[in-house]
Amino acid sequence: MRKALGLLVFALGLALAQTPLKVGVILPLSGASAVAGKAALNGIQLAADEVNAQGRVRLELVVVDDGTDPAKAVPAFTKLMTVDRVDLVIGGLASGVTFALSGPVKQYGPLFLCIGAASSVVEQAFEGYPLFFHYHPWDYHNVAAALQFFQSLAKDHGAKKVAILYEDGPFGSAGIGVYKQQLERLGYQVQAEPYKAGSGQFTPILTRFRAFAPDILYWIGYDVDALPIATQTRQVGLRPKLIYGAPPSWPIGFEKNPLSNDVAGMTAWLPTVPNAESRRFVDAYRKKYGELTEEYMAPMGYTIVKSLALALERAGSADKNRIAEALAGLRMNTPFGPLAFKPSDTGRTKYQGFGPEIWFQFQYLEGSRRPVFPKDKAARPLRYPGEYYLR
Amino acid sequence: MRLVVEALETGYGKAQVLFGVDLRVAEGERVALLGANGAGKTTLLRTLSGLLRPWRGRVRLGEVDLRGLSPARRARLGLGHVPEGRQLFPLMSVEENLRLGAAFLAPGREKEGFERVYGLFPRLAERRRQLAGTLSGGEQQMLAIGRALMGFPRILLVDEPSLGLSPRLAEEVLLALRAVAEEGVGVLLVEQNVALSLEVAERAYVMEHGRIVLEGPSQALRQDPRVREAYLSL
Amino acid sequence: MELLLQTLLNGLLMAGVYALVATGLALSLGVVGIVNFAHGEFLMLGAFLSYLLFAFRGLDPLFALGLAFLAAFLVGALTYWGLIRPVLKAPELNQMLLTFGLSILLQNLALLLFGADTRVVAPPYQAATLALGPFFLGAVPLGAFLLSLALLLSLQLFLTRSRLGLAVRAVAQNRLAPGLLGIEAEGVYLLAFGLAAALAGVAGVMLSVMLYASPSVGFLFTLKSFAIVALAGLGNLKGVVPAALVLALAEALVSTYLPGGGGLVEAVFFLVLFLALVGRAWRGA
Amino acid sequence: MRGILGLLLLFALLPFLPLGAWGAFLLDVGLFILLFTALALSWDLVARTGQLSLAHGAFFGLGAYGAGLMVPHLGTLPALLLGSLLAGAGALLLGSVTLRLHGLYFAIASLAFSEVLRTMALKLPFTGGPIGLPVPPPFGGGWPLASYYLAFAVLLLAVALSLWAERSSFRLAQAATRQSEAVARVLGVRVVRVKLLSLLLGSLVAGLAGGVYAMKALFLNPYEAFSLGRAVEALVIPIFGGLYSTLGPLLGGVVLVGLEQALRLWIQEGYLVVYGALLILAILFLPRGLLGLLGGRRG
Repeated sequence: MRKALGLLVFALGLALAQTPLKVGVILPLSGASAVAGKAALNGIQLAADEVNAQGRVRLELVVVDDGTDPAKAVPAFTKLMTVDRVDLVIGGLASGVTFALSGPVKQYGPLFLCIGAASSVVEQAFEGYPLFFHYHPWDYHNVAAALQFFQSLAKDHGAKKVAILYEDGPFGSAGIGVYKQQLERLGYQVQAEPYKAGSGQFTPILTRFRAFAPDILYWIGYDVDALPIATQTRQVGLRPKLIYGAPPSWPIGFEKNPLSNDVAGMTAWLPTVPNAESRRFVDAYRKKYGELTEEYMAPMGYTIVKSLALALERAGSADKNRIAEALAGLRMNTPFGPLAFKPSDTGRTKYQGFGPEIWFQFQYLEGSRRPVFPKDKAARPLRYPGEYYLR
Repeated sequence: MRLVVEALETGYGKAQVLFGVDLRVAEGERVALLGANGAGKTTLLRTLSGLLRPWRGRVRLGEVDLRGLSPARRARLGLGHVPEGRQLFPLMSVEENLRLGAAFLAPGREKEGFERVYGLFPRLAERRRQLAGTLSGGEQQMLAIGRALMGFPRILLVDEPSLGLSPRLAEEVLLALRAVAEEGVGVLLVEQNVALSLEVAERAYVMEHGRIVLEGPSQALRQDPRVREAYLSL
Repeated sequence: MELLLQTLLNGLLMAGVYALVATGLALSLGVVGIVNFAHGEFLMLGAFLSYLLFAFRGLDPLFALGLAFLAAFLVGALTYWGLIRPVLKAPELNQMLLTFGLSILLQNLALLLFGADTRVVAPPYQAATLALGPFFLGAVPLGAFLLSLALLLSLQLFLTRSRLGLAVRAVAQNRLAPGLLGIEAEGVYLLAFGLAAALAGVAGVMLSVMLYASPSVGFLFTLKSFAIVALAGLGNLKGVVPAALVLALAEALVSTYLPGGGGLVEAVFFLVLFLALVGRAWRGA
Repeated sequence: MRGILGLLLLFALLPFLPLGAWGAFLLDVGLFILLFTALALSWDLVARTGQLSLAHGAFFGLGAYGAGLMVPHLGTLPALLLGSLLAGAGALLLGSVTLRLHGLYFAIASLAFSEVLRTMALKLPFTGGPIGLPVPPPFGGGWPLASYYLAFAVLLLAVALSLWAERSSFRLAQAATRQSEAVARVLGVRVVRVKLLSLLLGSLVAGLAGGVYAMKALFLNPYEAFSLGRAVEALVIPIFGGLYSTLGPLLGGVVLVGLEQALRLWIQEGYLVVYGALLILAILFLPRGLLGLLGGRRG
């Protein structure tokens, strides 16, 4: 009997390995978020290759481009549901697009593995939807992680004044009110100014900041602003003790630019983090694509597919509810550290993957980014004050 | 070098304007093309300088068949054109306008051109820094002719130079054209002022409804009863 | 007072680059009569050229300046020859759609080749600063301003002194007469369009040092250039520099003196433009 | 006319056609085709007076925000109407101060107008600012085809207005204004009034399209709702299809929006390169747009 049962399970597993599970992937491969979208897709494809090579389960990816535009994303999603008939979707990188997808998702009811969409507005949109798995931390997690750093800056380094430059689009100004309030609660004096991303004109604002003489110049914006801020801070003679930035990605080649030295920032992952899973990912990535990525969306996509494959194996079935169940009980190591789903802090959604713990602070030091905070992740001590002027 | 026109026909859209025009102008010759408004004189000039495509017939300058050549190519071959309404560059100075006339020549010849034009029209020399748009009508006409002369044309087409000028100025301009011809340039003058044209030109053609109806030495045409009746109102 | 002077100085420096980009646009509009939506892509070309030379040959962007001028001129001339010339007599809207299509094509070609990433160069003088008493002047913005000024002056000299330059102006003023004087308008168009592209290409190199290189680097500057050209009077080359000054100073003043002004810069830019255009309407232009 | 009716009938019946697995996808694509075609027609309505509008993105955005803000309080239809009227008010404001401008001057003034409006949407306290504005689906989401038929109704209105303008004496007034304002004045055409009315009608349709868009996209942010891209799309479609007509923008919308979706599905990476090249080829070889292929005449 026992033998027979074992045989049955084996046969079931074999069947699972032979009929591939169709997985829809909807990512921004064009439009404003294309850089992150392509990185995510690379990670997803890499993981699918590995999973299929192991042969325990088989995944077949159906990839569509959401164009970072609701008008393009909605039909593309519908196609995944009705034409490709997938029960399972990985996607939802940009918040606005993910919000627009909340309607069709509720209509068709797939298992939705959400890769990005940090805005808590999205959390409201998916409130009550039972098959929503959100891997990325929410925006309040990001705030919490950054504030932890600022608390240490105040306590250990005596920083008192923060000048905030924030991009006045959805990315930069979403949490600005909360940030300001929280920083003030930590005892900081705060001055915040909006700017237009990509205009490159910080000189007037930075000139004005000179009178405020901030310890920290905190910038919430995009990669396009990194270099202009680094140069113009020097040019107006503003001398902060730390330039700290929080863009979704950093310019290519910025680490080779001496002006990047001592600039700090926050990320969830670096190719250099000392973590076995991450090292394995980096090696495999380099082998498949011939180059390294610094986009954390690549390991994020990788993580999602790996967790899905594991859940599929445990569930022993291609049924989305069974997979969801297995996913909910999953514990696994990822390039970001351990992953386990729990209800979100606000209680609106049931399955939240990562939290503030995956964020860490790095600093550009001697031509590469190195973790400097929190202590358990730090490879180097934080250089404070940094040198942001020409000798 | 001669300008030879043979059996030329053209028009606008479907409306034919010229019906088999034959005409020739030799270097150094002064030829007038006379006719009432709408006879096709300006159309003929526009066809000669390449602004309008001929339907049939030939235009030759010396040995060269001008078919299919752009206005600019024709100008470079030695066919000058002082267009109706002068078409000056009003926001440029007199000197700049003149330099444009020599735009395609070797730089050295520009100076020669200036000497020649300022010799012919001393008034232009006095106003060389002035904007063309601020000149008087007569001066503008002189500038238009001078500008065409800067390119050292062998044959010069002149369209209604006396238009809008006082009789005294008109005469002055036409006499200048005689001086131009004396330097060896063939001048084809289109004019409504028939009496004056016949005085200046050696030979003339009379055009009616797109056809040449009369041609001959000015002397003879002046005596022709048809011309006297229709154009000289005598 | 010090802050005011520093602000005016900042605006002045920015005006130089604006004027350079806008002059190219005004040139293609005034001489060839083409509204070129792909102008920003010529700028992108310069920026990428600078990045590639720096990243793979280690060449200073200063070398890229001349090369970008030539390369952009060539691309501009080719664009004219292959795409613009066939539609010279077509309705204005068709021409606009053509250049718009070209802009999409070039931008996405760059996206395909380089990805959407932001790329930066790192010449040693990138953040160099001159301190004049209480005032700070970035060496690169100052250099870009001076180079823009020099280029615009040489363009001015070319247009007023050389016969070729006269021909360019002549074609812009009168479509008929230049041909009768032996000037091939098409050759002049080619030259003007090429020059317009070349100016944008040089500006692109400057921006690669001051900002970054990416497929979308040209967009914002083209948008502002259109505004400058409109403020100057379409195709009016002489008006470009004052218009660029007005808008750049307005920007600098707003973002220095208005609370939260950094986010209002563009709105003020376009508000000034809007009011100027409305003023023009009521003057009956 | 037959072509117009045929296309409209096709759209009306699309939800009931036996399209198999592709049905739902085509319905979604169809909805955005309807909306952007209506926007294109509303642009063409203004273009017929010779005015090149770059403010249609702004009218679209005004309609979207107006409807999005009102729909929780007033219900679907009144909210759409209010959004449309808001766009109309914007058009009257823009038109009354700038319609004496011509050609590119007007184009840039209208562009400036929409940039200023976008900033307002970012800064005003009740718009949700940069974070964005969630919008509920039409009629509480009870009827899945609601947004499709709302979009269809908007297109129907756009076609009706366009046909009316094409077939009444308004057509002559528009054509005269476009060709020469001076001549139009001599003919007794009240140029400014014709331009203002065209802009107003165009903006009302564009506002409606924006409102329906908001209820389909469920979320608005100023960058998307007031995007220049939307304004450009509104003008690309008519030029591609054939200007100053009803059938031209209709054809252009179906082909161009459909083509873009198809290219994105099949080519994926770099599909916009092909899209750009197609636009260029169309201008070089089809100077009168798709209508030129059909041998249609242009007004």
